[in-house]
Amino acid sequence: MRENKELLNIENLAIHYITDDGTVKAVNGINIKLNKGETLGLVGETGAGKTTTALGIMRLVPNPPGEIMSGVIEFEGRDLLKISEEEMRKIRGNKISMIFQDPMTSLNPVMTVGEQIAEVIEIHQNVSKQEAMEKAGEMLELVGIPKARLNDYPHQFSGGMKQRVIIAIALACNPQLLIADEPTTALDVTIQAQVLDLMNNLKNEFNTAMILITHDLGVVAEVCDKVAIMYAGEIVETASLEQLFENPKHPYTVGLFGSIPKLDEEVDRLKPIKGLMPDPTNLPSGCKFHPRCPYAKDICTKKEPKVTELENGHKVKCLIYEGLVDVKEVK
Amino acid sequence: GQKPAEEAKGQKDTIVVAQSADAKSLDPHATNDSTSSNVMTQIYDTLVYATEDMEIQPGLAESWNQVDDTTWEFNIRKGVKFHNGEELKASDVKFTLDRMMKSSKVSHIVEAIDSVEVVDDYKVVIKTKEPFSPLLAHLAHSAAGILNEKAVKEAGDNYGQNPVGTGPFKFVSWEAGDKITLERFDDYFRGPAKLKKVIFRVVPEGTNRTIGLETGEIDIAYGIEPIDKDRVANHENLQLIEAPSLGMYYIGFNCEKAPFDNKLVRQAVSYAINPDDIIEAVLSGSGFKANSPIAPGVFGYNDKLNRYEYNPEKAKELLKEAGYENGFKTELWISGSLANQIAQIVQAQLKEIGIDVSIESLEWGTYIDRTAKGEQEMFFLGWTTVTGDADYGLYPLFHSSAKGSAGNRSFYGNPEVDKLLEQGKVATDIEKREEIYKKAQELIMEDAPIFPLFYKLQNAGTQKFIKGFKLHPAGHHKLYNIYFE
Amino acid sequence: MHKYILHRLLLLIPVILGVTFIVYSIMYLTPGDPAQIILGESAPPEKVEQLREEMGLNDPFIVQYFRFIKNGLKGDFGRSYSTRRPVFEEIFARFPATLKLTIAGVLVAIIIGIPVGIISATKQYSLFDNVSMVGALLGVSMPNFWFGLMLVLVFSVTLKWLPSGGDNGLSSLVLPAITLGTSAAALITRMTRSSMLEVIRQDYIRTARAKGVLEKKVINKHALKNALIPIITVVGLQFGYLLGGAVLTETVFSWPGVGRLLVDAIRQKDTPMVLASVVFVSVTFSFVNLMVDILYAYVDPRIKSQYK
Amino acid sequence: MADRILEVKNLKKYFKTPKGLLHAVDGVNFYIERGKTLGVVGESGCGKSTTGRLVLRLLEATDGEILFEGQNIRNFNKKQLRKLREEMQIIFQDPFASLNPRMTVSEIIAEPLIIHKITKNRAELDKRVSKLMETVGLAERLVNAYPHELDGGRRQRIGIARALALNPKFIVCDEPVSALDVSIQAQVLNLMQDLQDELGLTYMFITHDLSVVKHFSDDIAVMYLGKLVEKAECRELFNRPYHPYTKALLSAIPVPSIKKKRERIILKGEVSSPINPPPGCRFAKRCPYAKDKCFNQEPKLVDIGNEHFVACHYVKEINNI
Amino acid sequence: MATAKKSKKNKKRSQWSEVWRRLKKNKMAMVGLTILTIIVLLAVFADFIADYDEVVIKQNLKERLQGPSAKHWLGTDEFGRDIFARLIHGARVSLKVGIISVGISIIIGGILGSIAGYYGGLIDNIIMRTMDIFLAIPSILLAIAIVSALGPSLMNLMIAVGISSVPSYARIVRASVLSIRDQEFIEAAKAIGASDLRIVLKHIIPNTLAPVIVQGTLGVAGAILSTAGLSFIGLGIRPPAPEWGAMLAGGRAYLRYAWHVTTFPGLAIMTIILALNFLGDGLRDALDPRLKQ
Ligand SMILES: Nc1ncnc2c1ncn2[C@@H]1O[C@H](COP(=O)(O)OP(=O)(O)OP(=O)(O)O)[C@@H](O)[C@H]1O
Ligand SMILES: Nc1ncnc2c1ncn2[C@@H]1O[C@H](COP(=O)(O)OP(=O)(O)OP(=O)(O)O)[C@@H](O)[C@H]1O
Ligand SMILES: [Mg+2]
Ligand SMILES: [Mg+2]
Repeated sequence: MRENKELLNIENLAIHYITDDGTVKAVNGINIKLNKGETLGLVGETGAGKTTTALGIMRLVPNPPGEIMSGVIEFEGRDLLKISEEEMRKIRGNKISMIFQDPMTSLNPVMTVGEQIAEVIEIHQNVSKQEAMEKAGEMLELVGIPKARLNDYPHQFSGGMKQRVIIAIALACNPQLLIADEPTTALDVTIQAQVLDLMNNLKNEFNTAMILITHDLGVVAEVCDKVAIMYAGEIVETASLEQLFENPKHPYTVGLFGSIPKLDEEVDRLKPIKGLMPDPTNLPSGCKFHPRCPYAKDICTKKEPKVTELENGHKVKCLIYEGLVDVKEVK
Repeated sequence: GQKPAEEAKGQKDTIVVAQSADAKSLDPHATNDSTSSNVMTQIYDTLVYATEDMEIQPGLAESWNQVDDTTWEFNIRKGVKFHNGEELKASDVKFTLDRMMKSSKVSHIVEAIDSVEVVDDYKVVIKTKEPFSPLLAHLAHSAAGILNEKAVKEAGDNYGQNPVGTGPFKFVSWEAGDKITLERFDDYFRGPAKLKKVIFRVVPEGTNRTIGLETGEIDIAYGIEPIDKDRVANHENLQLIEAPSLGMYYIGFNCEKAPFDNKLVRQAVSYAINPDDIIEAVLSGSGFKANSPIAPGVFGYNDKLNRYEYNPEKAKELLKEAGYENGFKTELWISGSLANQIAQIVQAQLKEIGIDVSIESLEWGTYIDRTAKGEQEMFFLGWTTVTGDADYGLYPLFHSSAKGSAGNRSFYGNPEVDKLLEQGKVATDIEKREEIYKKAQELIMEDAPIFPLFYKLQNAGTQKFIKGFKLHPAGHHKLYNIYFE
Repeated sequence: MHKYILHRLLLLIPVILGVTFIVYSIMYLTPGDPAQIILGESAPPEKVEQLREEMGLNDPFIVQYFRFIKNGLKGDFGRSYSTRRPVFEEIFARFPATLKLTIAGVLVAIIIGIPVGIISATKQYSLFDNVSMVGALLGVSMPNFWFGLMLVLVFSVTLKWLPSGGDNGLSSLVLPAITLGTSAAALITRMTRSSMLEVIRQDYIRTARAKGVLEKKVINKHALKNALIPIITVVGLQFGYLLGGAVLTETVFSWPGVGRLLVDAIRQKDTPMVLASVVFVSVTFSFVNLMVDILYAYVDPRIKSQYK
Repeated sequence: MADRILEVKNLKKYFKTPKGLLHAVDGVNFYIERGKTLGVVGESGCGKSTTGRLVLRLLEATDGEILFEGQNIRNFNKKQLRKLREEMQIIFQDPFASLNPRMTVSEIIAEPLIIHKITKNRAELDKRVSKLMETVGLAERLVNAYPHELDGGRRQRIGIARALALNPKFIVCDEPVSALDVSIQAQVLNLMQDLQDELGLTYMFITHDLSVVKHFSDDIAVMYLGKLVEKAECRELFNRPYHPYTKALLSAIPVPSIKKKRERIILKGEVSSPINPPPGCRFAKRCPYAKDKCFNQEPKLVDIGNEHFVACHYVKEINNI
Repeated sequence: MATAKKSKKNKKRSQWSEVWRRLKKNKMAMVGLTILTIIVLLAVFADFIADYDEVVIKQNLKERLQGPSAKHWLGTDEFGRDIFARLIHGARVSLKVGIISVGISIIIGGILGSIAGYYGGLIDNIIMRTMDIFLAIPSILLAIAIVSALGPSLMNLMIAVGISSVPSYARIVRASVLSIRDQEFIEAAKAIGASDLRIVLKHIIPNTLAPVIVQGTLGVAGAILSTAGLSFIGLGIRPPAPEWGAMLAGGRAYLRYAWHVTTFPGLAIMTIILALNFLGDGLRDALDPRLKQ
């Protein structure tokens, strides 16, 4: 039964960008499991490797300089890294779709939105141009834009509408997996609420699994079932939504919560994580977080932590939970 | 066919002639440039004409006689047809000459004429203001081609593009900047030409004219570049025709400006320049050393003159005598690329005797403007005595009344020479005239207001099968006699 | 759009007035008397004077200029000093040849430049890219006369495939078009490459790939149309520039174009001819620019909405 | 009346655009008390930045008064304006775009000092610069770094140091942290808070992040399409949002917590254009409570009590007061 | 991202040493620079390599138009002068002409373009329409006007060549000023009280350099070539002094018989263009600190 439910299984994925200034180790051996219909929130600060992971799944990491160094990306039982480019192309936009961060630049400015939606339908479904266009109209209505605007160009749309067009494109072929890379970061809160609402509805309607990339824990709380926290190319904590929000374990996760001003609590001062993201071409040894970690001990500089499963799917990558560093409570 | 020259010789009846520029107008009174004249020579006839040996022969005038010093009577050939079907009448001759005298561009050729009178349909009388013996030579000038009064009046302002003459070829079409097409005139009074069609093409680059000959696109190319001469001459299908021209090229000295107001300096410079080098290096041998301001083909040429043979030692002595022992600095004004090359050689040669020459290259308009004002010290120019008569070759260049824009850019003035040139103009006795001009040349060469460098040979390259083609010393070549072999 | 075009055409008026004024001033103020040039180096002063009078050259500058403008407004730009033909007749006689050559040259340039530029961009830093970029630089820096003559020597003299000069049917167009096209192609290649490089970095190209669009289509459909604006600009500039005449190429191929006409006119101080040519060239140039702008609107809907 | 360092009356800014007059700021009134922070929130394009720029006279207002310490600075001449720059400063949103890429950190921070001839010599200048860098927490070794070599947080610190260089009393902060990551954002917010406490600064804090504004401000002004729709003390506003737009805005904030799932108000329709806006309430098109009057008559900003200002015809009906 | 990785360097480094450091990393730019340096060195030490009076300008008609040989590496010209010697002496003039005339156009075009772009509106319209007018006037005509006004000389040649390309630089500068004018750091400068002049000089102009450099590097070669075209109005270099453009044009007639006379000057010009372009592209990148992210 379990076999049947599993949609995506990423194991030990590593992606590097090999540039003149050194090798950027953007993704370093991450593992992600996702079931059908499930939504995973991938959270992390700038440069953590979120987009790179997503591009890795799509096999769209720009090469050069990017290169998938190792790993397995099993999708419906097939390793996406082993199939031919042509087969992969047939999966893109069809079984796996992706929504990019910036709606302003993600649509081709010289094609009508209708053409852009119809294109993906035409590629993956055996339909005529006209049928594709009709279907595009339906998709447009589905995301709440009147069909009549099929022949408009992107610049005639507002940001929120553009993002909805992008969602329409992504959902046009009824994908199994939707990867949304910060789909609302560029939008205003009220528009963001509209878009998130829409995505939630569509996801439930079509039972699409989703990886939602964001750095906004608020968005995660609204949409996701599971969360993975990324730091410097690694997933440092994976948990269900409840586990993470009620009982964050990793010092980085805890630090993230401390950095956000909260609407429902009054604090005089925020408690930010000290320091900065490490230079991706020159990552720290041992635990990558140790230079910023308030609990770091000598050992953290040397030993790379293993993944520890705490309870039913709550996994942490930290020496504290391996019992190697003595800390009473991470707060 | 695009390559007429390659058609089977038997059928070939069209020739392509390449010139360096487009004609400006085909109205002889509207322009006096040689490319236009080369086309017009085929369209028009003159009353008399000069052969390639510069002998005057009857043209549209069957015969003529000089009634007195200033009165000439011409008998017009009967039955001559214009291209528009009109018959040539004396009235056309009068109309033409009257019109010519009013033209600012060519009136100087018929300046001597006082009046033209029609006696009857086939006889005109021309009266000159003073006795003027070179009149026939002037009437043989291609600008004196006879026009049809009716055609000129009909065409009005656009006559230049719709010429009508009595010549062996009539005008067909003109594609500006590219080509002019002429066609055989079957009623030509000397009998129709053997060619059916003549196309004058504009090929500005000398190199390309030679290339055109080689590829067969061109049958006759005027003005083969010196460097290309051997290639044409040695080519299995081509021939090179060379002939003397009436052109003379010279270095002029401004006689009113120091140091060239000193005859010794002018002579010294003359001794210091070696035209052989120029003829060899710049012209590839297409010229011969000049000893006089007029070329051997011109009436009145003095072959006995001594030229300033290259002698740098003598030059230095003369400089010393003139008080320029250590040489001096001066400018040589030029315009154009041929002049540039020649100037560089002159510059190098004068350096040998200590004269430091800087070359001032000017745009043509500026050049003739400023040399006319006498701003120059040394300059380079050429002169073609198109009429083949010494008067035309000497008067504008050396008469003190012609100083400046009228042609005497060396600002030379010698009363004795002035007198001789005036006498020559009006003298009627041929031998006496010749004497006068020979004397004048002696005086001029002694004074050295200019240093004649060389007489240029004119040339043309043709396909070998072209026969009957001769170069005319005046530079306007007739195509009437051409046939193929 | 109509309003926009009208606006652009109106802007032409001050420019043309300015151009004619400056050109007229230059022609008037620089040395060299047209009458003297026409009559040659031995014309007696009274003849020169007579001709000056005939040509109206003795009037004060301003009088001459306003006469020119007045006649110009009536559509009469005067007759050439040297050929006595109406100048516009003269220009229009030459214009078809220039237009033909320009179109052919630009076509050659586009056919070479755009594909090479695209391939270079998609294979940035590859051998092909490096070779074509150095090639493009050589193309820009190669003297036209040198290249033209080389082509003639090979294809006309040695192989006898094509005529060496003149304007005589399609075959005579090939070599000059290649000569012109090569240097223009070099510019177009560089521009295509850099513009494509810019575009293929854009998010919407990633979107297209994420949709599963064939790579070929990503480049030729999604990227190219977006990269077209700067390419059109260069093509337009080249087109306009060549319409003004490519003097060296015209000379090497004995091509009867307006470039040679203008240069000859300048040398002969043929003021009406120079003025008319310059006006003609600047009008055609503006026209080409306008066409380019209209083309922009056609290619890019964002620009189209600005013109309204 | 408390000490109002800045008061803005009926401030207007219309931009000429090809499509018509764009009412970017359309009759805005507010004041800020010395030492306090006024948060300005609103959707993108509602005129927040324009208001900030108008206040600094980086843009010339179309109409209205800007009273800074009691003087209408709209009448200031060039010289007075230069002097004013020492009093009022601005920190920009985009730490990439607001720093000249070709100047080093020290050059950027020193520039205001050089322009206003604050220091006598090079040594003193260098000292001031390093003092400023220390104040904002930039390491000494970065003096000669270029902005692009630094991360967003450090870049924003440069911007802050530049603003502080002239010892201003009042700083407009135009979204100073929205381009930053949460952990860095927290660091910068803390820094700004400390500076306010130490130097007694007054901030006008523009943002669209309501959590940040709530954390940071004393008073909050909500803008909608060039108009101020609500203004109140911070807690008051969050506890009792009266304007329908504010309500929707607050409800739309995603809260990083799974405990309280609040009822969200999803607004229908898109923001209308600020170009030649129709008469009436600008929010009417999207307002769930809109009635005829809202489309015809413009609501005035009125005090509901407690210095809580709202611009809505039906504020009483909607909120049952 | 990329934090302060070059953190060790505490010491002051000037902007130029910074540019140089970045430039050094660019291989093509270094190739270009090396070629340029060699040419410049040859030009500087030309007198040691070949005597001006004896080799460069002295005619030797007996040896005219000889092909390359051990005695004359690149052959001789139509007056029997050594082409190699003339090329290295000619480099002096050609480089000077190229660089100074481009400098003139950059300065004038830059000033006009900056004013037009920064102030916009009517000023912009007036300046740019004037530029349109100048663009429409054939450069030969402009050159003729300049010689007749100022007289023929090398300096005036450079002015003529420089002036005729002012409009294109003005356009480029204007376009890039327009794109920079509205950026936030300009507003930031205004906010701290910087004057217009300071803003233009310190903040705008340095940021418009990249496109100007690219155009300028191509322009140098263009300038060298135009000198040849202008020789007929007396604007070219005065013979017998050697200059590349004139050498290229002068050898044209001999192309079929003595290919080297025109080919070597042509190659020299092409080499300069290539070198300048490599260097220009590199400089553009090096001058833009943002590119290395
Ligand atoms: N094309 C590339 N070349 C070189 N390095 C790259 C490239 N793309 C990304 N990187 C580097 O890889 C690392 C991970 O980048 P990625 O875009 O995956 O981060 P992210 O988590 O999506 O960040 P953000 O929140 O800013 O989108 C970063 O250090 C980034 O600089
Ligand atoms: N210089 C300008 N010319 C024309 N319109 C402008 C100009 N500056 C701003 N606007 C317009 O004025 C309105 C208000 O802009 P403003 O930048 O003040 O908004 P904002 O609230 O700061 O938005 P954001 O959150 O996106 O920064 C917008 O519609 C904008 O397009
Ligand atoms: Mg990302
Ligand atoms: Mg803003």
